[in-house]
Amino acid sequence: MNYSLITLEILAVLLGLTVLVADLWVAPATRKALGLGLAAALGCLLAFAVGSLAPQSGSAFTGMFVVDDLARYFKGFFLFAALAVVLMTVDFAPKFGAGLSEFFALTLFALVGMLFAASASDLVLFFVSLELITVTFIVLNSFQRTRSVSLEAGVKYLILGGVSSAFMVFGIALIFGTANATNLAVIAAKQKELGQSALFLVGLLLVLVGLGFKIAAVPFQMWAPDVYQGSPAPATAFLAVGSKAAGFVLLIRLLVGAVPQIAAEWHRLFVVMSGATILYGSLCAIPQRNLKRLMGYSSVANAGYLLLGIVAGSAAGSTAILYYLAGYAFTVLAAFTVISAIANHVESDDISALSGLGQRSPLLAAVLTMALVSLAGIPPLAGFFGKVLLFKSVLEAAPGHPELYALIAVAVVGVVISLYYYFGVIRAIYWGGQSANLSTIPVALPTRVVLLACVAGMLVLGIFPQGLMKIADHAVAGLSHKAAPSAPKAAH
Amino acid sequence: MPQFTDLLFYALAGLTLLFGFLTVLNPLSRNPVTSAMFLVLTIMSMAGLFVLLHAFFLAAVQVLVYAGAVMVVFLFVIMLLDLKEDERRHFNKIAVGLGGLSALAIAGTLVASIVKTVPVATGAGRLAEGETKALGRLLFESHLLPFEILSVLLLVATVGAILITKKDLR
Amino acid sequence: MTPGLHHYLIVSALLFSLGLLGVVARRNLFVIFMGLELMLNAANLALVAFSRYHNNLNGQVMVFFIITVAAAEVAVGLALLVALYRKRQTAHVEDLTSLKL
Amino acid sequence: MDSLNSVILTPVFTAVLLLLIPGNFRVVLRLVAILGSAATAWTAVSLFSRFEAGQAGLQFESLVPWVTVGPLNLAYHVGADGLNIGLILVTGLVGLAAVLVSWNIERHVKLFYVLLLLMIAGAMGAFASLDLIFFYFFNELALVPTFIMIGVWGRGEDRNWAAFKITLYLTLGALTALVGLIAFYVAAGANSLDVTVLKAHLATHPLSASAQTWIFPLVVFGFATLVGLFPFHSWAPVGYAAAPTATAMMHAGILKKAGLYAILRVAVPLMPDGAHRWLPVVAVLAVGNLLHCAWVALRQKDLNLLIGNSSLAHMGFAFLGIASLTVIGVTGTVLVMVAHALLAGLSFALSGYLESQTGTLDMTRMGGLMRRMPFYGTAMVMGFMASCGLPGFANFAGEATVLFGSWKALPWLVIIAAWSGLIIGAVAMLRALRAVLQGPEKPEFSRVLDAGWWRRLPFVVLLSALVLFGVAPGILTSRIEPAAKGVVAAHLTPSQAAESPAVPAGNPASHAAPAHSAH
Amino acid sequence: MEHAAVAQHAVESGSKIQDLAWAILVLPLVMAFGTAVLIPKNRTLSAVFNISGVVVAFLLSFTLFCLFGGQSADATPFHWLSVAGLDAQIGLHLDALSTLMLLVVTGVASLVMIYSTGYMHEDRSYTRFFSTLSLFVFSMLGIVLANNLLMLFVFWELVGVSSYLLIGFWYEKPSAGDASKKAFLTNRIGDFGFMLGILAIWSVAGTLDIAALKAQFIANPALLGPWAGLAGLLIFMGAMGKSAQFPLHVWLPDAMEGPTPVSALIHAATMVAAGVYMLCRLFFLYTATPGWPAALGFLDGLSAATIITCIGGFTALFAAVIAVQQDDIKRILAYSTLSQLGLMVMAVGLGAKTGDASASMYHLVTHAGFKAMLFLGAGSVIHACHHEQDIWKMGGLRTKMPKTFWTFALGTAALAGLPPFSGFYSKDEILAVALEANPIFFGVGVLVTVLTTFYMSRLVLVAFFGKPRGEGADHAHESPASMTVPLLVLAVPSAFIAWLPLGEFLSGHFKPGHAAHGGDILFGPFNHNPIAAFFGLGAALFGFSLAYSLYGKSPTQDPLSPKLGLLSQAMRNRFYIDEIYDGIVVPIHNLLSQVADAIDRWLIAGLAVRGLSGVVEIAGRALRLVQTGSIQTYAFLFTAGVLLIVLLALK
Repeated sequence: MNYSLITLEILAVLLGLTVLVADLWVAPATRKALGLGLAAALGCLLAFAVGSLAPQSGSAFTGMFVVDDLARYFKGFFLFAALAVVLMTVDFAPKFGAGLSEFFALTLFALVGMLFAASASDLVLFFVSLELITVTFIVLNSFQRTRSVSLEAGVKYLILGGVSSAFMVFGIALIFGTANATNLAVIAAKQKELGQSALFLVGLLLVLVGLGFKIAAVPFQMWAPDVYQGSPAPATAFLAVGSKAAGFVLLIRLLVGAVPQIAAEWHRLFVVMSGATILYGSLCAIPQRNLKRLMGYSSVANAGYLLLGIVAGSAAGSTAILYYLAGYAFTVLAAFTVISAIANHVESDDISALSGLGQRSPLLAAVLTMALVSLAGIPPLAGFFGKVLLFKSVLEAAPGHPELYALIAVAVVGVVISLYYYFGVIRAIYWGGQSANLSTIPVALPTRVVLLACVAGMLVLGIFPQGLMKIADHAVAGLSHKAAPSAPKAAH
Repeated sequence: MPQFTDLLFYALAGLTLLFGFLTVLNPLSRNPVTSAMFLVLTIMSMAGLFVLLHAFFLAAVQVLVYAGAVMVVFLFVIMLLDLKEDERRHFNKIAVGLGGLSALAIAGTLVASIVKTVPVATGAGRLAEGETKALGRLLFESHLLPFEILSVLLLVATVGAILITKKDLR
Repeated sequence: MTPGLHHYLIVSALLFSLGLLGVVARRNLFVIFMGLELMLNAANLALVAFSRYHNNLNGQVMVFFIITVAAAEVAVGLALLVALYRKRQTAHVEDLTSLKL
Repeated sequence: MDSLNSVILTPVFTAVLLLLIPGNFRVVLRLVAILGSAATAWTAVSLFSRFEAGQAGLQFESLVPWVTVGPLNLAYHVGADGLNIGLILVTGLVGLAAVLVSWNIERHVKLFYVLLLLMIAGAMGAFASLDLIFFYFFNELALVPTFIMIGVWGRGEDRNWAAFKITLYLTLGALTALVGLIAFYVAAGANSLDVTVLKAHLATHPLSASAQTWIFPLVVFGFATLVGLFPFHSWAPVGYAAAPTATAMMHAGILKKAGLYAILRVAVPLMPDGAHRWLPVVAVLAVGNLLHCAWVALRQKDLNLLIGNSSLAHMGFAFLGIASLTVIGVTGTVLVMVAHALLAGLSFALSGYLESQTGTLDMTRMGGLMRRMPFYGTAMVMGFMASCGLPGFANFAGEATVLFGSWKALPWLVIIAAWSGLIIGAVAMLRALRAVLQGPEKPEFSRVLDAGWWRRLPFVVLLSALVLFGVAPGILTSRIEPAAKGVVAAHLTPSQAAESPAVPAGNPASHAAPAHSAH
Repeated sequence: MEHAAVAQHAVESGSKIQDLAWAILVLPLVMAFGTAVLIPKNRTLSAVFNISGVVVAFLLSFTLFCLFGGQSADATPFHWLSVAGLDAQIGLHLDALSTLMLLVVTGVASLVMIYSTGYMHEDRSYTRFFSTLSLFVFSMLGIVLANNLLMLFVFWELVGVSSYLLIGFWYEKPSAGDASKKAFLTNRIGDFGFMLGILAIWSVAGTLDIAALKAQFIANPALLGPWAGLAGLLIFMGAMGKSAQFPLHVWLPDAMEGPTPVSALIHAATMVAAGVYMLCRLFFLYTATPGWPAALGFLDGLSAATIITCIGGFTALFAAVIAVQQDDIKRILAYSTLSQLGLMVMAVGLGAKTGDASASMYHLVTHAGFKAMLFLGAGSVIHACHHEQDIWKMGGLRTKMPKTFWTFALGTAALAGLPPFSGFYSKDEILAVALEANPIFFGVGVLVTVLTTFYMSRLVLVAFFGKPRGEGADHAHESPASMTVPLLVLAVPSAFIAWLPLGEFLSGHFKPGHAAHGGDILFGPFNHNPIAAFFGLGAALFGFSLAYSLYGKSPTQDPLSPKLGLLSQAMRNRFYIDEIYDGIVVPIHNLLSQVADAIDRWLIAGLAVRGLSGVVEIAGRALRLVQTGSIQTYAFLFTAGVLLIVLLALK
């Protein structure tokens, strides 16, 4: 067995442990430096993950853990997200008081969960890595334990996350019982006969419930706005980017990689889910005044757009998901970096707190504006091309499926509605209301770095999509190879 | 002709469900301590079912870890917090109704699909014996990776529990 | 009737539903939490039964993992509930609605 | 020849340059912006003059592959032909004028010019692009600037609502069109959104009539919303009334034309069956523009609302010309587009100056301003006369050409259009002139100043262009005509096709056409 | 590029003498533009500039007139716009009509401009006046010289706008502003028809070139088929607007709000004659075989020419009746102009039968002279009386301003149609044509002549005779030379132009090779059509005697008004036509625009847009009520969601 495949994960765990241990010797005043060091280390990991030294493709642990282009894509993705979150946290540190290094460590452990999820090719690993993510996020969400909203967010995530885990576990049990295996490759090989088994299908659906919870798709979206609102900004950012992406990588592995035929039969389900998610997120966000909660609803709506790629059920759809997620990551990280940078100066998450931001910090104002514009899917930013790819993948699948045209119409309506609330925020930034306080908001260097990286990412993905498109295309191409029922080796 | 083990199954299954029901919706007591006690009983009777299924090691784990450790912590915390106020609150009838409804529906769905898929008389074929040794091999060979990840999870839980309950900041 | 996989699964499904009932019907967070435990246990039961009747011990390994995860979750969850109780003097879902709409 | 790139990039670079200048160096910012837009305008003029008239086909082409992943093949492909060279020219001119009239912007000077230059770049890019994804890309570039500009520098109580309304409407239209374009991409199967590639591909693999029938309306009504086709027009007047002068100039003048341009570039030539099926509907809706919007204009007390509504009425001519599906009609449409770009720019520049002097645009409160502002008054009379289709200004040439082109196909609409243009438009414009310029001088406007030499520049630029193209529209038509023939090539009957030298008889497109239209 | 092509074309064909026409056309434009841009403040220079421009144009016109006389020639054209089958040139056509008209326009314009140096002396917008006037001359010359329909339309419109600018010259007067607006819009209604007519003709004939069209018509009189009648009428609508034919006549009386020289040049001599000129130019349309589309089948048997005749005759009579009870000196002249234009239009219509519209054109020329003189005279009077225009506040001006009086009297005589003054001869031609064609219209002509003489005599008797009735008239004195000289100069042609063989010259244009009446010009009418001549003369004398009997004793009030009673009231109120417009046409348009605005405001922007956005917002507000914040609710919804997707997936 090739243990070198999990080098990255081992390094990440070690890094987390190092941070935990280092905390003992690092004086409270220099913990920020710890964060910077950690960021540097994560940067090295990222370079390692996307560089040529990265583990070659292959599988380990009896086919449970695979490294392929898809996994590498998402590992890079998660590492970047973690890096940005760590840097953002450095600026957010005063809010956490003493627990800063623990926050870093937990972020890293959540990252570890995500890294494993990216490679998970077995339902056991699915479960374990998702639980690692879930439990870590329970802690991260309630990290500001002096604020009762943070605790409330933690409790909500705990209970609802628990319910979803329970459903998922039961689903895994049913799948195990019917397929007599948990390995996706094996399941893929048997999918034709398994498709006849109602129990298997129920089990699969229950697993989807668990993943639907992770990505905050209707009807499992309820937690998202509350938790986004209550959690500390960096945790929310990581939740929005990392956790959602983890959900999607598993969804792709399961639906596109393992059971594409069954997924195709459930076409109607995904159409309804996607449409409902888009509409729910968009509509509920309209009257929203709390910025983080708004981002929560926006995250729901974006889950709906991402589901379009699942609806398409094609390689193009998966490519689109990958591309969209990358753009989404830059965008959401940028937005939350701004939110957390502002949170240090304005004790409010309300949109009105943004008034006068145009004067107080042109940089933050510009970045937040760009992020919102990108979320709204307007060129030249990342969100635009991502949406184009998603729409294209659905329209390619559309002939013969009239409901897909309706779905596209819903998506268009959703984009227009979303424009309304995103631009409502832009309005608050530039001309809404009178701000009593016009003092400048200083932006620390690490935050600047994150902001610039995110802006660069948004622009590059919007203007030069070629590079990432190719990578995403490759990543997905590998997947469809694996889906072919020739691959499975004995799982037990 | 019913064998003893069959009767045992029905008894244990009935107890499990009864205790389970009393855990979540004890009509006589709304006290969480009572619930916790019934949960312990549920777990115990489930351990009995495990034994019937020849999963001896898991039965032991179930009793030791679940009933022993986990539930003790539960009780400890509940008593520590002294949740008297909660007893005064009645069941929310709507919630109970909706809960019952959804539980019934889920049960119906699951049972229906089980009935549809799994034949009542499980045919012959080799039944697994829950040999601890084999289990251990599986755990440390093919499932080493999840096992190790769980260690990270436990670390997270430890750190998290400490962090969250810590009263003041350093 | 000789109990087989069928029966174990039905028990498991019913137990799962009972846990769900607890989650939906009860308002005390501790009891809700216990309901969650019941749901996980139901899955365990199903896994063990499958494991036995399909002669596949992997299911039992999974049960082992689930128990561990449940323990971890309980640790964190109870800690959270303690912190919450300290802050708000309540363990009741009705008092946890400051984040809404 | 890569000057088409430079008209797109010059404003972008200028915007970047502005970002590097500290925000309180206002004069420097203004001068840099003016120089940048002047350079753009100059390049546009030089392109226009170097454009070889009478030639079919593209000039100044340049192509950079953009995305080539799998079958997907998108490229940055720009080029000029008769359809867009005039629009590129007026974008340069109106852009320059818009920068010039913004001299009195006081707040957030830097942001303003950056956004304005982005709008110019977006419009240039949209017109120059031959790959539809880039067309869309550039077209949408102006959306956010529009929103922010209306919000921050706009006027009136309603500007909030107006900003949202214009943004949402435009997005809805653009997205509908985008969906149509993507559907077109999928249905065409050329794996490209490059108009030239699509055209060649469709010549051999024609799109099924049923696909055209549902894709065409998506594209056309989507883009028509950007133009303000009745009944999707109600964003325009309120949006322009609330917008700062430069934004209204760029939007009403230039960006609105992008929708028409796309219809001419994509929908009509590439989906002839769809055009046959749907253009009559467009023509009927154009009546809404011609009559309804013109009537609405009559009722307006606010000068900007008047201009906005009458500019919508003018768009009716453009739609009429397209719906006629004749070479003359399409040429007329392009002429109208060019002329109206100048006119709308001029009109909003005029109203903007007026408001800067009087502090109001309520016409009932004004009067007798001719005496205090002879130059301004003359410019206003000229502009408004151009708006009522006075010969000597480019608008007449365009509108008359449209009428000639559409007469045989749509006589009733021509009658309505003539009535709208000659009568209703004139009533509205003359009422405005009467209210603003004529009548006794009012004491409250005794401090009003006529435009100084510097301020006259934008008016002079736009008016001279209007007059030039009005006196010698041949400059434009000789450039437009070959391209217009290309647009309607699929609609010409064989005898007509034989008449037009731009489409050689052996061209497969002209042979395929009757087979299409037989459906 | 285009210019290069033109230049090359010119080189190829070599410059021709008729290209001088370009100079005539462009000169006033250059002057107008130059004045406005270069010397907007220099009064003297601007006057010199513009006057010299027009005078030079006049001289050049004269040269061309002499050179080309009756033949036709074309100046080098350039392509204005050429797309597919649409080829619109800007080209100049010279023939008897246009060269004669060139003379009239530039001649009258020169004199009016010179006159204006005096009349407008105190005006602060002196230079603007001259440049606008030059602009007008340019536009008018464009109409005269146009060789194709579209160019005709172009200059048609430009004339409209120059007239707008000149009527509204004193824009500070609300009435001037309103009048200018009205004039422009009324003209626009005519132009609307004109444009459609052009389209109809073009779509059938495929060309816009007038000469080519004429050739086609000659070859095939039924060229337009069923469109003939409609096209003719639509084109005539343009003439109705410019030449103020009923019911589009309403603008002309109001146009008197402009400075009097403007009234003289534009609203008496040139612009209003453009309609008649155009009808003459496109005369071949009306001699073509009539035809109507099926929808207008009830008109079968009528020709466009008949309808034109009726409208012209009615206008002539109607305006003459109104003129009888007007008190404003300029309005009397305005209605008189209307009436005379009606006669000319009627003459065109009648001429269609014989294929000769020379009578109309002839009257146009003579009328241009004497009516301009009358207006200038009126201007002189108004100037002298400190801008008093009510004739009942004048009186006794005969002695105070003799030059003005005599020229005015001369003009009146010409207008009334007294021999040997020009009006007599041209009107006689019309009467002769009418007699030949249709006795009813002969009666109309005679009646109009009676009325014309009557109201003109009334005007002269009241304003120039008796004693001054107002302050202005009391202090009146003769106008400066700059004003009287043009009057005197104009007096010559208006009195004696008919002594030139103009009639024959014009018939030659319409009927080449047609033998003229020949012989003695002075007594010609009595020779070749004595009935018409005697009726005309008799009518004039009758009218005069009628007027003298009423106004000879210099009354202080109009003795006719009480006698006519309500009729007088109606006449003074111009038969309430304006009121009808104001009461019907304007409200209808206002109503339509109100409805449209309401639809826009309430239905589209309100119900559709606001409504939709409201619904969406309410939906959002309602939907988010789901987010109660209670974990219990969420758990229940979660479970419901699970059931839902199971149902959806497994049916």
